[in-house]
Amino acid sequence: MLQTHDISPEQIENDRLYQEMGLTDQEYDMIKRILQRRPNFTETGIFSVMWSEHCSYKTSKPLLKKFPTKAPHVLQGPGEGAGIIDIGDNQAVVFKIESHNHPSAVEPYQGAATGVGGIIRDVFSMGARPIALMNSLRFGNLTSERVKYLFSEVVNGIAGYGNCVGVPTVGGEVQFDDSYEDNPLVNAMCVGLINHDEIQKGIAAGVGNSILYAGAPTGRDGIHGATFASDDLAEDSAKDRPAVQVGDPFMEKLLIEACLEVIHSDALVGMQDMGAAGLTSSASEMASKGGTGVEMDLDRVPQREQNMNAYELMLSESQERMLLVVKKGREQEIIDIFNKYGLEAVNVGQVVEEKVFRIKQHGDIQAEIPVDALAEEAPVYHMPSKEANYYKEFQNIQCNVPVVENHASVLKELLQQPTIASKEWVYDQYDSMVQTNTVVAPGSDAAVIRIKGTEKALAITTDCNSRYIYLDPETGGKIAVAEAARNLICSGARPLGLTDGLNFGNPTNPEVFWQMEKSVEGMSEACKVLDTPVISGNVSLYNQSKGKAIFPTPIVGMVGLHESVNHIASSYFQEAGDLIYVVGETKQEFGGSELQNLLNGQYTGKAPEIDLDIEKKRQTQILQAIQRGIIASAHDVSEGGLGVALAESVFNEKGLGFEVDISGDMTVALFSESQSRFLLTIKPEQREQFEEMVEDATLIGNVTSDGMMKFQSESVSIKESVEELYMLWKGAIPCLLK
Amino acid sequence: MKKVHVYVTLKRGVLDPQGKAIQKSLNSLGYEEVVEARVGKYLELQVEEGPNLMGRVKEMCDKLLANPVIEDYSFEVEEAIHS
Amino acid sequence: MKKVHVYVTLKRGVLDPQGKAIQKSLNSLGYEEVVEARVGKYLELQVEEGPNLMGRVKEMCDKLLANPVIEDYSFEVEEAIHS
Amino acid sequence: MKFAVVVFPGSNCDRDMYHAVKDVLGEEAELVWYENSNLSNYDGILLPGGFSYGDYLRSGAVAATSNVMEQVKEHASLGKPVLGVCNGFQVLTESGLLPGALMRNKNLSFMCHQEELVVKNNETIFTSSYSTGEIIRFPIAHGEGNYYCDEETLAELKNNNQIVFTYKNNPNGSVSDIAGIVNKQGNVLGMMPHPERAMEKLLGSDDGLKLFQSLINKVKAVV
Ligand SMILES: Nc1ncnc2c1ncn2[C@@H]1O[C@H](COP(=O)(O)OP(=O)(O)O)[C@@H](O)[C@H]1O
Ligand SMILES: [Mg+2]
Repeated sequence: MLQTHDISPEQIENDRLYQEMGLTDQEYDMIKRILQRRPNFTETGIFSVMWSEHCSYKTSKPLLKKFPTKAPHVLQGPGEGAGIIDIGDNQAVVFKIESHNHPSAVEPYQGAATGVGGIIRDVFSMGARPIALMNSLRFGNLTSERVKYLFSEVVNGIAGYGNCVGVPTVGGEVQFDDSYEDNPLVNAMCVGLINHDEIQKGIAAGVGNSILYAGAPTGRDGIHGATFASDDLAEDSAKDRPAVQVGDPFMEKLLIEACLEVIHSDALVGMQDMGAAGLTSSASEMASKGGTGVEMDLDRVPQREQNMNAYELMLSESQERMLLVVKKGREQEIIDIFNKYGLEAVNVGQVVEEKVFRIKQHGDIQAEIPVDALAEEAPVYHMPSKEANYYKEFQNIQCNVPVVENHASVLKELLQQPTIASKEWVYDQYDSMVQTNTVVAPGSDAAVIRIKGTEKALAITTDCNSRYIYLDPETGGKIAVAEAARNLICSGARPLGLTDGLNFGNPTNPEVFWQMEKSVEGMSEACKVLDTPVISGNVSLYNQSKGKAIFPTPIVGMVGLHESVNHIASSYFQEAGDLIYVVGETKQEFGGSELQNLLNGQYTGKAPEIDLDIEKKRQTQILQAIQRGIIASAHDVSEGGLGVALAESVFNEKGLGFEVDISGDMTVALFSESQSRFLLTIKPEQREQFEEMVEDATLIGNVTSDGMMKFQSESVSIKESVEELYMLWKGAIPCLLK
Repeated sequence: MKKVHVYVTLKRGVLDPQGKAIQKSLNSLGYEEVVEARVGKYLELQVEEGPNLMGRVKEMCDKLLANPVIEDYSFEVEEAIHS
Repeated sequence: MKKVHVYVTLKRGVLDPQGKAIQKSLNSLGYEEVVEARVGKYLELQVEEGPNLMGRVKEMCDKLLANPVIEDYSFEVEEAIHS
Repeated sequence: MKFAVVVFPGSNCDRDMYHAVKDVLGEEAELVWYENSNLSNYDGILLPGGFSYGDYLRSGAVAATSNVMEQVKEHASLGKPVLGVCNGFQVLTESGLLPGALMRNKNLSFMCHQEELVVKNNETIFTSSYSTGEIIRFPIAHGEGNYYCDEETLAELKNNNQIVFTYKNNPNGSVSDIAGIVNKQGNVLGMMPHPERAMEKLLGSDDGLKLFQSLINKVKAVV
């Protein structure tokens, strides 16, 4: 890393030192034009982080515009710390997802922990109390020691941070595939609850008002983290290691309580967390949104280490820090609140009329930049897009039914695939119950959190099947959104909206950009049809190693509402004698399926088809049926097909079993991954009512009390012990980690 | 049999929230003279004698006992009193 | 300024699952010669000079740094190189 | 009955405890910040779970040295009830109000799920509504819940009937499956499982109701 700030502006230009900070020649020229002079070292650093993909979205912005973001119930769309959706009674739900992929690849425990800390700050900086955490993880296959280490340490880090701050981790997902071998994905989502009148914005308004710095002192942590996150994960990324930050969840817990007390003071004007690019991005974004400027004196910034220069102070990504704008003359009221919690809060500057970002240290001006140049006017690139070569090939592949000799043993193997197997090893390490609201804990389609003092509950899920997206980004994008909604519907909730975590490879590769473009288009289409606007999100690019991109992985984090806790449906079969229905038709679709992976070790062909109108119709009908109390249990059919869905429905130690009749080909019936399918159970006496309400439903069998799974077709008959398959499913991940 | 003492400490500059909390707590107990506390790990290994003991312990530290991203280590070898 | 090194170890007889886990992973990494590992804490305190340093550090250990039910401790004082 | 829920920096089950006694049971309760505390006006003291001081050094250790614990000791010495749950239990052992120590779970991982407990002693003010031998379900959520004491102390705990709850399937390696103990006088209970998380069927179990009801009945009978 570049060490000294004694480097002169001339030297930066002549030796092209800006390139080492991630700026291109054109961008450097733009900066010179904006400043009408050469930038000094600190200024070059400030531009480089603000113009990094992480902060400016310079390549993804044109795509993000495609997302539908408005709806009557959306109180805050993209653009703030987190998005906000009205849930009635003057209450609203706040949520966002954020990635911490690159830090987690280098130091998995701290990388994951600080990822959790960061997303929590995004939510409480809006004034909301964080009430739930989710995480969406991708790793290579659990065969190498390195992957096992990454997996265990990431889980450990999420637990270490989330458990300590007292926000329950109620769900998430973990999938395994070779494409994530060196570049794991660690996306964390936080959900908060707020009253309408408590909503805060990250805005620097009111000329003369003071800028308060609160929380942890600044150290030399994570300098250039934002540009690091926008870079290829190179073989020698070990040298970036000092850039990894360490989290302090104890400090964060105090910060949450202090900030949620501060929002009740009318001395507070605006508040924002210091995330990527630290003091630089929080201060300049607040000014840009406020149409003002800021002046800060770095000598007043609390510092953990000695002799930090302006460059280091401005770019540090030390954790657990907040920036507040406070009415002039009332600083002490706010400072007292922080002090009560043992936290430091200091006045470091003020809001000025001139739209400038002015930084002083040791009495000298270290940086002076027009505010809008850093935020709104950052460059935007329209990258070339080119349909991936493999795509046409895949589209032409005839989909044959794979040859399965023994369906029972294939089902057993599928249940032990880490992507399908029980994730109890993961979520048992998370405190999923603190705050005493968790009605449906990890392990179901969606987590459910009740809202104290009301009849309401929230359902939360994260989803993304990146194999389908790899095969066909547009269709896969639709499926990702539809599947998330399906999960919420099965829990009995009406989907409200979503946050997206777009994880892709290097966008300068036109085929990668095409994957981004097409999947965003697919997602947008599904959002429109399913009426789930995008209210926040995050983009993580350059996820690749050894020159190969990860599978395109746009993760969907979706939140839904139960008007009443009485509408909460279980994904488990309830009682012997209940009738088992499948809604939706099962086609011959194996592209991107677990079966394909199991048999061939690769993904080819077409992704399963999806018709969004049919999806919408079924979701509406099933939700209504659940709300009327007609459905005993509901589960969506996803990875692994109906065979896996049926098995999962009896994996809750209740001693139940089932017998189902399969018409047609057993392989297709059990393992095809056709979309828009639901597995429902109904009390026999409600059969008529159900069939009237829900179309496309086929009765396939009934729940039994004998603890056996029975599948019967014309040619094949299977009988297996639930207990035995349950143990295989439950033990698979612990066994691989041994 | 040899006894090996391994000391693992956080690298200078790496945040040590635990140390900070301990320092504050000592201060509030009246030990105002404590101006800094840093927390590390201390390991005692009982190792059977064999060639290249020092080299192998170094390897153990690099591979497992310390996390080179954020930690430094040192060690010393002592004759075990009981063997 | 003085630098104080404090070593906190689990009492003999108290089970140390973490030590056991480390020993096992060292063995499985090929360091079969490690027959036992015990894990403790190592603290570095920067202390301003004053009367009765040793006595006060002992008090800190008794009151906070070690839990006498499960832990033993020892410490040593060193002149700090930078003050 | 009036409860004080003592809030340390880093406590995170304080509101859950408050919700349990105040909203579910309708008793008086206050959250009391550890610094500005006067505990003399409360009938019962609740030390909640969480990570006081981040659990740095040892869980509960730093909180145990805070001034408010002097008041808790005084309250206890008057025979008034003190309940410490999870981190609260750790604070009680660290401060010497209860014997033994809580060490890292045997498998070295944090764990969170429902566990079955056996009520070993229903003759305490906390357990009179249960029957001895009754099996109840409480959530656990801890990384350091492995109860340890030396053999002498264990013998004493047994002789005095101080073991109140044991695990049916010991999850963390605790000596003699211990999940909760009282002091000799019987008015200070420490336990790792969370009764305050088992107050409503909607959340999976309401077996914790009887614990608080036992206590409330007892205190009200005296008053
Ligand atoms: N993929 C996306 N879809 C929609 N909104 C997005 C997306 N990525 C980022 N945003 C929005 O852009 C804003 C800035 O995001 P970001 O820079 O990630 O926040 P932070 O500063 O907290 O890291 C946020 O409001 C976020 O919700
Ligand atoms: Mg933010």
